[in-house]
Amino acid sequence: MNAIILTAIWGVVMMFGGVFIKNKATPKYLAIAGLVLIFLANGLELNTGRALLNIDVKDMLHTNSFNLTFIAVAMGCTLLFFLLNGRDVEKVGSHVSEYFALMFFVLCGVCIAATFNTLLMLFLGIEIISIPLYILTGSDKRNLKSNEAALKYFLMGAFSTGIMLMGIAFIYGGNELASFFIDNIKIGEGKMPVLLSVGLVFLLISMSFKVSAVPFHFWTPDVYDGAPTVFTSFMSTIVKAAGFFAFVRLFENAFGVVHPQWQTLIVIITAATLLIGNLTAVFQQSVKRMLAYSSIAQAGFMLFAVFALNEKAKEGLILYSAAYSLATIGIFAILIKMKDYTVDGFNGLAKQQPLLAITATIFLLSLTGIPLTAGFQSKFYMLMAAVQDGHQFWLVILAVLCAAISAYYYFRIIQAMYFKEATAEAPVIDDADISKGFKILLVITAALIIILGVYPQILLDWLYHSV
Amino acid sequence: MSITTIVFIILSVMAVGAALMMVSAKNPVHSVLWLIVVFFSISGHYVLLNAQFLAIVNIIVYAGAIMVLFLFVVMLMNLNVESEPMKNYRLQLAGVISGGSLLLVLLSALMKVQSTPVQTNDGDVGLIKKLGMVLFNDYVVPFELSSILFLSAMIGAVVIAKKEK
Amino acid sequence: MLGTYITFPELLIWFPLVAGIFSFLIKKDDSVKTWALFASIITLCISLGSFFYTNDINASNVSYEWLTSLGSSFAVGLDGMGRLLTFLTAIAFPIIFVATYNNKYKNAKAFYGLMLLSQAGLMGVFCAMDALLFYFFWELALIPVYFLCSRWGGEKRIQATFKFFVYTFAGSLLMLIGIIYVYQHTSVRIEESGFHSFRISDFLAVQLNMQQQSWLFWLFFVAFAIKMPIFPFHTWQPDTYEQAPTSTTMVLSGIMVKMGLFAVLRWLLPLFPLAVARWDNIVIGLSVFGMIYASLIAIKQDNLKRLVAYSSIAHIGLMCAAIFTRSDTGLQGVMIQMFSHGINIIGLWIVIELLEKQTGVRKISELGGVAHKAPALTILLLVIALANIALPLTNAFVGEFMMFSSLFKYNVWFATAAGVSIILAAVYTLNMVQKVFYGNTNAVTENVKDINLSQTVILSVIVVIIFVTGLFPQPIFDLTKDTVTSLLLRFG
Amino acid sequence: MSNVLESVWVIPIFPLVGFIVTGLMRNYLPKHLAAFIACSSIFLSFLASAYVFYIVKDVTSNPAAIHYFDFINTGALHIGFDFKIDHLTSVFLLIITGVGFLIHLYSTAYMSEEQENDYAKYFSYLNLFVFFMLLLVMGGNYLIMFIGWEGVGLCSYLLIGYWFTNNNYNNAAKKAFIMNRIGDLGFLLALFWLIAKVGSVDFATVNAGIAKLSTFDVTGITILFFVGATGKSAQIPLYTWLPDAMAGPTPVSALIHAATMVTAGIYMIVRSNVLFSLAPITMEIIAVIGLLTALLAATIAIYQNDIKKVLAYSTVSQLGYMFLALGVGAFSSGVFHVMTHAFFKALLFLAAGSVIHAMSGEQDITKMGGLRKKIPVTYITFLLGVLAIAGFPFTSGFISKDEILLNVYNHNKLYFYLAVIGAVMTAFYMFRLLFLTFFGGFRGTHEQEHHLHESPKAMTIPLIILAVLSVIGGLVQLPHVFGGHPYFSEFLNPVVKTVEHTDPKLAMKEYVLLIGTIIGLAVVYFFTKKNYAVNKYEGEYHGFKKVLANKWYVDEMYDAIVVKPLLAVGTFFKNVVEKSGIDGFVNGIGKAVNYSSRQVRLLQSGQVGAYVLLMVIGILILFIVQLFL
Amino acid sequence: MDIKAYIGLSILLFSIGIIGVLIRRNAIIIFMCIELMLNSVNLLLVAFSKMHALGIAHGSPSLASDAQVFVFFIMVVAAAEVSVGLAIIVMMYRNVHSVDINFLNRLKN
Repeated sequence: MNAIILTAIWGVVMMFGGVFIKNKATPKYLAIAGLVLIFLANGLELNTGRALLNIDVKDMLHTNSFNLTFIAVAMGCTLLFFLLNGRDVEKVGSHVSEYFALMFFVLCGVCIAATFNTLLMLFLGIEIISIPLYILTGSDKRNLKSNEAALKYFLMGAFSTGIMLMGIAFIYGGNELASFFIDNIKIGEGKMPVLLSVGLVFLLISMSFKVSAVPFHFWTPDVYDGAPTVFTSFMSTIVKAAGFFAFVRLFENAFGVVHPQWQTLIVIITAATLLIGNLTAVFQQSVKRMLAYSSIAQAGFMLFAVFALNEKAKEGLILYSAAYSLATIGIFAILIKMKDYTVDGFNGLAKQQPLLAITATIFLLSLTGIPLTAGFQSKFYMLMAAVQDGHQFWLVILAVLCAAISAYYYFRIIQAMYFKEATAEAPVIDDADISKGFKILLVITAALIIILGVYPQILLDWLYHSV
Repeated sequence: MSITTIVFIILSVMAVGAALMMVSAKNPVHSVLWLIVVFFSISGHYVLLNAQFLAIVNIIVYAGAIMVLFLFVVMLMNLNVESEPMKNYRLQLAGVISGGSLLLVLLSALMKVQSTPVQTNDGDVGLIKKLGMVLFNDYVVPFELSSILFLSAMIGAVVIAKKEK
Repeated sequence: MLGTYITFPELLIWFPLVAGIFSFLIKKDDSVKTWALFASIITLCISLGSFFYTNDINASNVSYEWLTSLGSSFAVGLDGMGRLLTFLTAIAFPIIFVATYNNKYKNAKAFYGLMLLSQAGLMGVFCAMDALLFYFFWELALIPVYFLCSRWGGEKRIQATFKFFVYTFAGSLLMLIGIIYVYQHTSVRIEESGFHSFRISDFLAVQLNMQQQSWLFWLFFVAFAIKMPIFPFHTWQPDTYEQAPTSTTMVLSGIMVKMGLFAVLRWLLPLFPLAVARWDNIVIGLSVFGMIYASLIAIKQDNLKRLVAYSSIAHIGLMCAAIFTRSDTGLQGVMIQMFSHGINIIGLWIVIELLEKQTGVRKISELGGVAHKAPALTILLLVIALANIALPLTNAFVGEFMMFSSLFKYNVWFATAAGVSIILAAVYTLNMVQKVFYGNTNAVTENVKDINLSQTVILSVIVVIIFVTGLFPQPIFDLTKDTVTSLLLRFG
Repeated sequence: MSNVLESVWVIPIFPLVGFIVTGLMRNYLPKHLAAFIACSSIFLSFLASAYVFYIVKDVTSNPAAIHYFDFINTGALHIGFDFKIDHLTSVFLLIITGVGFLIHLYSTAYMSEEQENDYAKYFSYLNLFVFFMLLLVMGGNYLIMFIGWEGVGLCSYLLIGYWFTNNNYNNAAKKAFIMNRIGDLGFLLALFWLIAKVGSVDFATVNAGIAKLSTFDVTGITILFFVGATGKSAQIPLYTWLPDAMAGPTPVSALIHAATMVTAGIYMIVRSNVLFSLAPITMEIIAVIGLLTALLAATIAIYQNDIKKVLAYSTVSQLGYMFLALGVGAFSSGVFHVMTHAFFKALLFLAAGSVIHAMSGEQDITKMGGLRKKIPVTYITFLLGVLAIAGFPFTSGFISKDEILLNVYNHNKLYFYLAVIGAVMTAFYMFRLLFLTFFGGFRGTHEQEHHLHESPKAMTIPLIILAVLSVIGGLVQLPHVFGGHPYFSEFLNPVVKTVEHTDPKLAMKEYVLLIGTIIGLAVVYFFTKKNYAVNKYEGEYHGFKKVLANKWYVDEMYDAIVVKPLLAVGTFFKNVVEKSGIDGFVNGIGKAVNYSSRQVRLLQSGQVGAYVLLMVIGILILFIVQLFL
Repeated sequence: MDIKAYIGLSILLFSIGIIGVLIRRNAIIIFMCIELMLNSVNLLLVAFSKMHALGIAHGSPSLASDAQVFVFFIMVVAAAEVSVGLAIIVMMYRNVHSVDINFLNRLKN
């Protein structure tokens, strides 16, 4: 609750900041300060269960250690993102304050999506996430790619909203308890009533759309590619993780009982996501676009959480969110500084900026899932969850084979950085752009990844912390 | 056949027909107008279902505000010509076929639903007073939160519309 | 007593790790070189110490809380087999460092740092007593090698190494699934937090039926087969050996391939006895075919490095086959042969490296008459090459003799077919010796110089090891006796 | 006594020390010192062997093996590093160290033109060879024997390829080693079989546990052992390496390829005589193979022009006789022939070496002739050697061969007649060799003629000693008929049971043989003298002679049947299976991923309409799956 | 009235909306089709609300009202979405002078 209120408030603060603050650099600090505040407030709630304001939410939002931990992860990652990329936000356009305001609103939506307890809140949360994102995507107004991405995102996003609503309508219609509360849906033991079944599929589709699962992923590469890189970093990580969190939350609470009845759908989607995501990423020349596909591929792994829906899956989801977000934010932070976004643009980075190269390597190794990185632990938890589930063993094998394919495109960057010489005379990166603070932050990010890889318990223990 | 059924059929035919016209009209302005017709007929359905509040809101918000906005944009862009290029034939066909099969699939599944009566011309669930009570008792939080939506829409409009310095 | 506060397996893992990380901080190329050599010698001393202070009853098993909620722990230990292979690892690195002491590597600190890290990973693999920990080290040993090969290798290093990496990575992920599956079937230890366990003892207690075992067997086996490598999973190997910097190739062929064999012995065999008994003929068939296949290719090979690579495939094939005979003789043979093969092939690589350094050529047909210019080198190589083809009184003979013996007992025809490779091994080895060292010198080999003192010393050390283990293999048998016995107990 | 026998390890240690010293110090040792070390080490071994012989002579039982340390001692397999010194061993010890010493001595002069370090290297190899040969005959179990067995193969390889600049020599060395390895595989398999069935490779344990073996086992094991023997002792089908092995220095041919190593096969079979006696099928095979080899090699020897090749084929042929003897069960006769053969064949080789030395390295007998005046010592000793091998009455060759023939006669008459034909051929090619080399006119170049000289003392003294031995060496087994006593077979009695000849017609047969031999030799003498003691000799042959001169084209046949197909398979594996097949498949996966990546990304057409269409299709599929499946 | 009739009508309108999205190239029209989809949902929700009003929610009408409140929220969101959406379309139009989605093909593969 604390996070929701504070993000909303801070969004408004930032909005007004846009009016009063003329200095371009100031909003960043304001935003960071706010986020620290939010992070602490959320930490307070997670630790002691104390809410700043006592609001009767009529049980429409539900907080527990699980989603508070997730919010903490999301806020932490966003904080890191702000710290790393604050200056890059300034470069997108003149409405710096507004961008931050929008991001705060997105965060508010993230919190709602993490804590929702009724379909209405889910819907609102998703929309509060989506609408600012449409705008952020198109914020580089004179860039045609940004325009195009925004329009594509918007059209398809609205389309998926329609599908989601249709699903909600059917769920409501089929629910003999006539309720939108996700824990208040009467399903029964046997085969689902057809209305619920149809509603479930619609919801599944719309959630798949949000987490860019194949075949509802088509917006992802184009939008991630077209959007200003900082915002790509933001939406491909925290927002996406929130989508997954909502996905799992919805399907666990609402349809967990009839899990076997829709598991096949998840299997199809997961398999397709793993395959298409990894395969398509292989051929990409632009690192940014490759990371877009990689986010699809990683989504394939995260879908295991929905596939298994057990304790390990939930732990894995938190871990995955953190691991994936950290690594992707890190790699995007470096990518933004690059002059050339193609893989060849990374040639010889290790020589010029060894530290950047090392951290980038850690990020990429984590994304590949090499042991002792957070990426491994998260993948490991997902695989455990899937194996524990016991069904569809082949899917697990497909997943690891795809993980092997993923090594191909992640390692291409490592190869470029370390084993290839820069082609042009000009440096691949502007040294002046790389401040000491930036480097320190990258090291911190990398260290977090390693720490989570060595000792994921520090994060996961919060899940069982009684609020 | 009761009068309700007849009204239902008339409204339904109207809605579907207008929707089809909206989709197929070559001139965007015509599309907008047809959509307004759809909205009106849906409002008619609301009335039939005794959802008075929604019937009014639908007219005001949708047919009124939103569609005017659409019309405005269409006019602004000077798109009121009949020569809007259509997609190539094959894509159109594919779209119709897949959309149609989706319809068939859903219909064939959903028509197995047990027949349940719907309360028409009666009941107080859709009355303004009733809804007001519910909205401001139970739904305060979402109501407040939806303000964020509007705020962001507002900022969005600013960010996007305002000229870069 | 050393080993009270920190045990030998821990020392063996942590020391190279810390030393490797420390290497990255050293500025001067020469000092990092010295440091690496120094560190590796210390590791060797630790390993030697482990022989005195640990035995099978007190195998220095230690276990720390780690991923408790996963039921995993930092459990390491040194049984006989572990001591043997950690010793191999420990002795290989100083040899490698000395042999390549004159090489100048760009960015030497990274090179030596990564080498030491890979040593730490290898040590971990050989010490791990926890499946998850084992998997960690299994991958960790790979990563430094990947960088070493891709950074300091030959022309086509990037593709070749990458193929190697993806191949092994895919294999190990399959194993990971298998590990998880077994883990799910371990009994829950209620007294300890109620989780499943990755501990090897708990893994061994798992009861699986035939079908489960079969699946798991292949999941594990593919991972190990790729690492060893066994026909038909071997194609990464010649490319990688050819492209990798020679010192890394030594690590790869000398120790890393042993990881596969070791893993079969440590995990595959005891975990899935039913499946092993069911599929042994296929595995042995593949191994034996691979032996002949690789030997025949080696005969037609004109590239020195590839020749050695194929010869290695043939030798590993025999070891793998012998493992699956599941007999005392065969397993003991494998144990000693793992050690011997590691020593011999490192010796071979040292010679090849020396040759290539001087001539810039690795084509057999372009060399010749080296014996005129470098008689000492020739003699030392001859000894190593002959050890490689298992001439009696060299170290490989005992192992091969025992492995063939067990294979014969398992199946006469497999043994006979595999025996053909003994002949073929002689053919390609002698071919190589003849074409490279004998005959007249040519333009390429005209300026070859004989080896210098340090190289002579290091090759002599190898030769001494060859003869000593060839003549007195019994200490090694005594070392691994208990490991073998307990392995065989799994098969009743 | 036992204490003395336990110290027999000194016998192989001497040459080993010699090897190590000369080998490591080869760059520093002056020639004479290297030679001294090498020769003295062998001589010391010889003295020790003589002492051992002296002790063993009085032992009547079969002495137990001496255990030094555990070589392999595991749960199922116990093999010690054991020596076993018995009568058989002591005979071989004497042959090896005795003849070995003479040849070492001879080599000091023969190899004197070598560079210093090569010279030392040569002697270190020779010493190493003696070491392994001693190990072979002293081994207390089959594994130790095998160590020596392979070790002598290695030394043979090293010494054949001693002049490593010459590629043909290297090929010969390699061929020798590989052919030997083929045999070794047989040996190994036999060992594995023994281990599998008896659980041991100990001579004593095997002999004691023979009851555990079925007839099939015994036959199989013995055949495999025999395969090993065909490799080492150059029998059909693995004999072709031996003639090529003449590429090595001549003393090497004398020592390794005539006197000692090639007889290892005989030693091994005699050592396993208990096993072989139980395998009549194997024995028959051995006899037939031995006979065939004897005949085949003899036919080939007739038209060889290389002095050493003739001797090499003669060796193969004589080895055939030895196997024939073993095959018919006359083990001690076989061993006896080993001994006499060691004398006269070493002599012949060394004498041939002397000839070659005199001829400045020329080996082609068509380019020789009339040498008897120039190098008389060599001539006389060579002549004695020829007489011995041809079986001139009461020379050592006569006695040992007669004994074999008699045994064969008792076993199978056909074999006997064929063996006699072989003996005649032996006489024929030896006399041909003699006449072409020493009689007629000189056919070489003027330079060579100018250069002709008798060899130094170090070479002639061994020749003389061996010549004496060749002539009188057989007397230890002179038949009763001629007033002798079979001391030799009596000596071997504890190891091998001598076949008792209670044949009443024995004396008659002996005389017939004696007379036949004299007549045959006379005929052959005159015939060959007429044809080969000539001034001009055409070295070209036509028709059937050409086939013989070309060794029945056996090498070419092996090349076509075995080598070429194997290489073709190798090429096929390398270029097709490996490249296109397996690696192609592996890379194919990579390519397939790449290709599908290129194709799949086309789905991402950039068109919103297409995206939505695909999404709708996806929705459709999911609905169908959920609602209707 | 039977709920089936409403379900059928809603699905029909929904599908027409989808088909419209599929076959049109004009971004505004596509957007309008999406609005049509939303409206079909609204209609369905209202119908379900009235269905439940007769059934489960007979005693406690606030349960049935939930759906109508939901419809209200949908309208709210739709309005916000329209403002943003049209802003994006206008922005696009300003740059490329077209609202034809077929020209949106700079981002592909």
